[in-house]
Amino acid sequence: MSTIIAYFKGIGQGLNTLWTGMKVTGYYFFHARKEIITMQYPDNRDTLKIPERFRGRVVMLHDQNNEHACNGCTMCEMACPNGSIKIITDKILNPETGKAVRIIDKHIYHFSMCTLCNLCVQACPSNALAMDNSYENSVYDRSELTFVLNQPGSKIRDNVKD
Amino acid sequence: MNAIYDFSILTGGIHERLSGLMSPTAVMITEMVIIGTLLIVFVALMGLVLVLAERKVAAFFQLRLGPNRVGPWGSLQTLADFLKLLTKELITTKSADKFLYNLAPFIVMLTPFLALGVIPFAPGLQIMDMNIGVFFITAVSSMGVLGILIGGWASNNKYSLIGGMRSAAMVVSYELSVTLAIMTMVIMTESLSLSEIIASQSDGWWIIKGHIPALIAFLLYLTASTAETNRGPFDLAEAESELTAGFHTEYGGIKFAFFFLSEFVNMLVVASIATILFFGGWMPFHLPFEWAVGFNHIMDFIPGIVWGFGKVTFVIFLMMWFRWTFPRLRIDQILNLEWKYLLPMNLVNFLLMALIALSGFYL
Amino acid sequence: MEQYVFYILAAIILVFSFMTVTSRMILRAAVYLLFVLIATSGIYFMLNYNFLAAVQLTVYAGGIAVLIVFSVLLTSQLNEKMEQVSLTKALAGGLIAFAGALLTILTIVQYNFRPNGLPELEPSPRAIGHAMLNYGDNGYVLPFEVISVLLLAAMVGAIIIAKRPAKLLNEDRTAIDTSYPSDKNAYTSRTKAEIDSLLK
Amino acid sequence: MQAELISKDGTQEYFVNMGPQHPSTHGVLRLVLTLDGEIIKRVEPHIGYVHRSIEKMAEFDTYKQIIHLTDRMDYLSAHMNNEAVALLVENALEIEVSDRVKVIRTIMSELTRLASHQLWWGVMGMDMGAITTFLYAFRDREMINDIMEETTGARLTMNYNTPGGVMFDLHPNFQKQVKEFIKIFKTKLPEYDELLSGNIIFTERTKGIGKLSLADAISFGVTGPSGRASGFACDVRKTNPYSAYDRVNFTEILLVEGDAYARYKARIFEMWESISIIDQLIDNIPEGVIMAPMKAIVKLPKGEFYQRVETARGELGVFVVSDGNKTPYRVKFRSPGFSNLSVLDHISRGHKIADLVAIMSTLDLVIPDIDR
Amino acid sequence: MGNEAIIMLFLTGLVLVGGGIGAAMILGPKRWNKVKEEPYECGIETTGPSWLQFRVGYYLFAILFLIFDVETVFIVPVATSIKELGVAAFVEVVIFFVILGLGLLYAWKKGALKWE
Amino acid sequence: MENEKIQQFISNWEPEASSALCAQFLEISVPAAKFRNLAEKLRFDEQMLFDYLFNMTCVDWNDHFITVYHLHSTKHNHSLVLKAVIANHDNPEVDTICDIWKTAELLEREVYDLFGVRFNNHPDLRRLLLADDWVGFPLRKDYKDEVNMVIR
Repeated sequence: MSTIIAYFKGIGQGLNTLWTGMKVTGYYFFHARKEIITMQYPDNRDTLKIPERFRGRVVMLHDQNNEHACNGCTMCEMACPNGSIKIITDKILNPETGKAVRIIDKHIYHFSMCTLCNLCVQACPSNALAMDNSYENSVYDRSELTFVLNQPGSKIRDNVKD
Repeated sequence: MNAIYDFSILTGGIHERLSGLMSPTAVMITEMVIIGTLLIVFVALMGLVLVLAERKVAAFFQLRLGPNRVGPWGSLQTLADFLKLLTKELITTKSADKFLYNLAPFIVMLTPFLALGVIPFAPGLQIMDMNIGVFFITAVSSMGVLGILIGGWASNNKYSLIGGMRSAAMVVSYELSVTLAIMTMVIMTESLSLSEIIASQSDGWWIIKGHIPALIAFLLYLTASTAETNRGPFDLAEAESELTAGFHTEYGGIKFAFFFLSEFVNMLVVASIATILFFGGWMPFHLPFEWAVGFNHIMDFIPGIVWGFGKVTFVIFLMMWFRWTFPRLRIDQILNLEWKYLLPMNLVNFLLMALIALSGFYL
Repeated sequence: MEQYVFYILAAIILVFSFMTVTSRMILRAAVYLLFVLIATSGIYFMLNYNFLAAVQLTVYAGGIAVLIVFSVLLTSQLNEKMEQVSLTKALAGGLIAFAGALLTILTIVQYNFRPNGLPELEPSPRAIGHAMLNYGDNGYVLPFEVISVLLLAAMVGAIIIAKRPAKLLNEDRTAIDTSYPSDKNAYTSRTKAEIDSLLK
Repeated sequence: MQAELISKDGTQEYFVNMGPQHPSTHGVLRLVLTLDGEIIKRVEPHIGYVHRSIEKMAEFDTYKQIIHLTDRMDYLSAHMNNEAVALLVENALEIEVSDRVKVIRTIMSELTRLASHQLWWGVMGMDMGAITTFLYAFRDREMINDIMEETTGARLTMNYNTPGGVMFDLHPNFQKQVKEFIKIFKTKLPEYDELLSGNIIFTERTKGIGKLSLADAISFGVTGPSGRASGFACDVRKTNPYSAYDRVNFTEILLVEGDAYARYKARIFEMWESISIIDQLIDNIPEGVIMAPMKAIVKLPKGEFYQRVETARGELGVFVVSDGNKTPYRVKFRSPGFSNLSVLDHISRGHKIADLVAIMSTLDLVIPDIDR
Repeated sequence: MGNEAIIMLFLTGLVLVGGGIGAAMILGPKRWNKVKEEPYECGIETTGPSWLQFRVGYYLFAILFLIFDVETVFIVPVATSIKELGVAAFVEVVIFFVILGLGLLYAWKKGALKWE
Repeated sequence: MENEKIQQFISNWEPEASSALCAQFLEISVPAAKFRNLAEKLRFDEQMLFDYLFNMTCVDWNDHFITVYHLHSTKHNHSLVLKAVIANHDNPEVDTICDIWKTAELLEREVYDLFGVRFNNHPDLRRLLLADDWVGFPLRKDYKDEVNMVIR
């Protein structure tokens, strides 16, 4: 007898647990409009909020005079664990002091190798580098992922120390 | 019932018009062509609608929007999917049994077609009114499993074979419960003909008139038919987390589409039977009481086709709700559920129903 | 119209019967047999014996065919084709089949079919049910009950034959340590002290 | 060969590849199953499909640079992996980090653990056939990811810890957001139980499946919630407290059953514990510097160092052999997934294919963690 | 329509599937590739043949199904007429069910319903 | 048990073992030939019961290998580091312990895969992480791979 009672009790309890689960999904079904969790991605670009700290990719900060703060010390190049930064420097003669000064020719950044670890930004002594908030980085060719960070015609800001 | 909603006037008119034009055999063949074309259109349309409905319902259960890019509210999404599947290359693996491999989609698609033939969706909207209606459907649908079994076997793929075996064992087992649950209701209707079953509910649906045993029979039928259509928590034939895609792993393109479509048409069939047996098919909601004449009359003004499809939609929604809530059962649990729970309960419920029918203890 | 349908069905039955016995791939033979069974039910449908046709579909096409496919999986030569039947065997088989067919045809031709004068029964399931549960004249209640005994016997027999003594699979499962007690319904978090005390 | 395939009762054994491209191996894990019918006779894991030789790479990197590699091992507990290396360097150099850093690290770790367990729960449900759980889990996980993104600048591979502290200070919104998340999640977590834990189909499928005894758990080195479900008191947060774990109250989840359901339950319980830990810490984050003074080039003294942390999957150990240079001589990551995987064959023998899926989900394997 | 509709339904089904496959053959591309012909096994070549003798735990269930299938065939006419025939028929059906129920109980107790 | 006592025990069992008390753990070094014997004792002796092998790895010291075993006892709650010194750098061999600690089976395969240290009596010593046809043992210090390895 007790087995028979247990049999029916099992059925009852089982149905109850199933109904409990169905209540949860049922609730969300009828409240789906309010609680939609997915985003309509390409449509919501305007309203999409990216946190300001989001690490999109490395950029070199330029001011309105097209001047940056990189003096080519290669600290970032050394800090990078993947070898995604390569700095080509040049030496020019400072007309005022007559000393040879190192300036950067090209700050090459291989985005395809970058793991966005932020170590280069931290290593930079003159805060020339920063992470921007871009997130749409897909391109058709890998070579398009190699950037030259210093803008053409830009030059080093005056107050940057060596 | 309002006569204006009866489709037999329309079909009878067409029949008379045609009879005036040609010989009886020619009339029959013409009608066959017309009905066949309409049926294909209907199945295709239902497939498109049901697939979209499944995806939308699933999306709302999961707090998503579902398809919403192709057409308004994604209404053309399934059409786009179908066109994509149609234009895909047909691949047969080199070690497959080509004949059986290609035969399986035919078998799988034929069974819901034969079953659809006897279902009245609205007054007069029925292809043939067979005197053994429900039993014909159960008989035909018992063949559907062979399509899965043969398809799983012929692919010569281990996942397919295991999936096919599982599915076959499950479907044949649950067929018993489906048939018995139907027969439980047949005690009350005293007929197997679907139109007569509907007619017997003109004063109230059986789920109300037959109270407790009818309710139990409904639950049993719903469970067993969900299993028989390989859906919901019983979808282990195609259990994707174990067998990648189960019996249709090797099927691609349009052949896969037919497996997919047959699942949905089967769902329509079992939902229609549930509707007819328990909710009176296209019969409006009537109360079996003297004082409810006015109410019954008002209900009559809603067309039968609306009632029919409305109730079918409800049953299909229930099945979708199951599918998107429950985890999947294991094969031995499925067989346990059938042989240790559903079947004995069905047998007892059958006797209970017979007792109630004899004692006149129904409304 | 009906005649043509009959000829088509008969042709299907003949062709697929032949293919069933000549096919050398065992599962294909089973599938051909399935076609034969379905076509047979088609003949019943043609005769308006709807119930019988549905029974044919349910039991044979739905039940027996699945059972055959399952049994096929238990045979060992799934992969290969069956061996070619030797000519003498084929000849002997053909001869016996021919003799049997001859005998049947002769009997049918010679038999004098007469109407039995009984009222025609409506082949509806309800009439069948009436006859089946009837214990008066033309009642079949005894066969109906005996059938249940027959089915019971079949079931018991099948179980005894097919059910091997429950083989424990534990030989495969490396010994599961049962040294610590397990309360299957508890599943509550315990402290380390409790676990230590359980282990003692 | 054919003769060997035939088992005792005459039927033949079946070899089935599960993976590398399989929905329930959660990555590129390949399991070769030997089947008898549907019963599993042997499971042989083939790993290494995402092996990147992180240990070799680490031999050429400075200690600061190693940290970003650990993000990519067990990417679901990236923060804890980072913390392990950071703690190792700090302990080796005997640097005392500020209380603020300790508390931040603890909160972040618990948030990461919650996120990891949420993802596991969703995937577990999906493996068992209840696809809806996946979306519900991601709904909750998204909140944590947003919090992480705001403070650390990344959602998954955060690289937030450095030797001596953390990279950024907390975002001003952090406390408010976390409190809001905790408030919401406390109402959502019971739903997990209603939807899956209590469901009769789920319990039937997991109870008594894949039983792992305590002795085996220790011998196989199964740690984390999987080990604690067998009664193995291996919570590093209790045995070797680090960061701020010695100042919060929480229970080490210990169950005795050791089956798949116990492993499931252990994680659900652990989510409650994580919530409680965050609750205790979030209101009183002490003020302080986020970076202890460090030399520009970190050099470890000569010797061997081992640092363990409790990740979402179990004990992560970092073993460093230093020869005094700025790069380590040898680095070994004792990944929890590796040991947890080794037990798979042992506990799934004699079960069915469907059970293997349940066992694998409850072991919560992350393949890059195993392959490294 | 009468039973000849079955032919129509049958042919309709054939036309739909055959037409679909035929259309796909015309519309679909044909780019032969050796790898396409391989059976899918998670991206690895299959080890051993798939058509092996397979330990079917379902075999006994198929036999049991057949027996109960025959039973349901008998139930069908009974169900349609039991309401009319009254108590005597009910008793007969109960006897029929009890005997079969005994069979199910036997199978249950013998462990035939336990899948192994 | 205190580290000194463990040291005592071990020196009684295995005189060749050298021990050093380091900052974190007690470190025991033993020649590869004597290693298996000591490991068994450490695992099964009632006073020791080192049942939890929480880490196992290998270090290539250019002229010899050292396999490192981190052991812990869940009962007595003490830990030690056991090291097997494999002097033969060309053909390193050491006895397996995968029957004592089951987790070692995969760990030893990993070490074999990456260092080429052979474990005697291991039931299934094959490559684990790398492809079966890989040439060389990548974690050795003298491993060269011009194509895949970029050394900065």
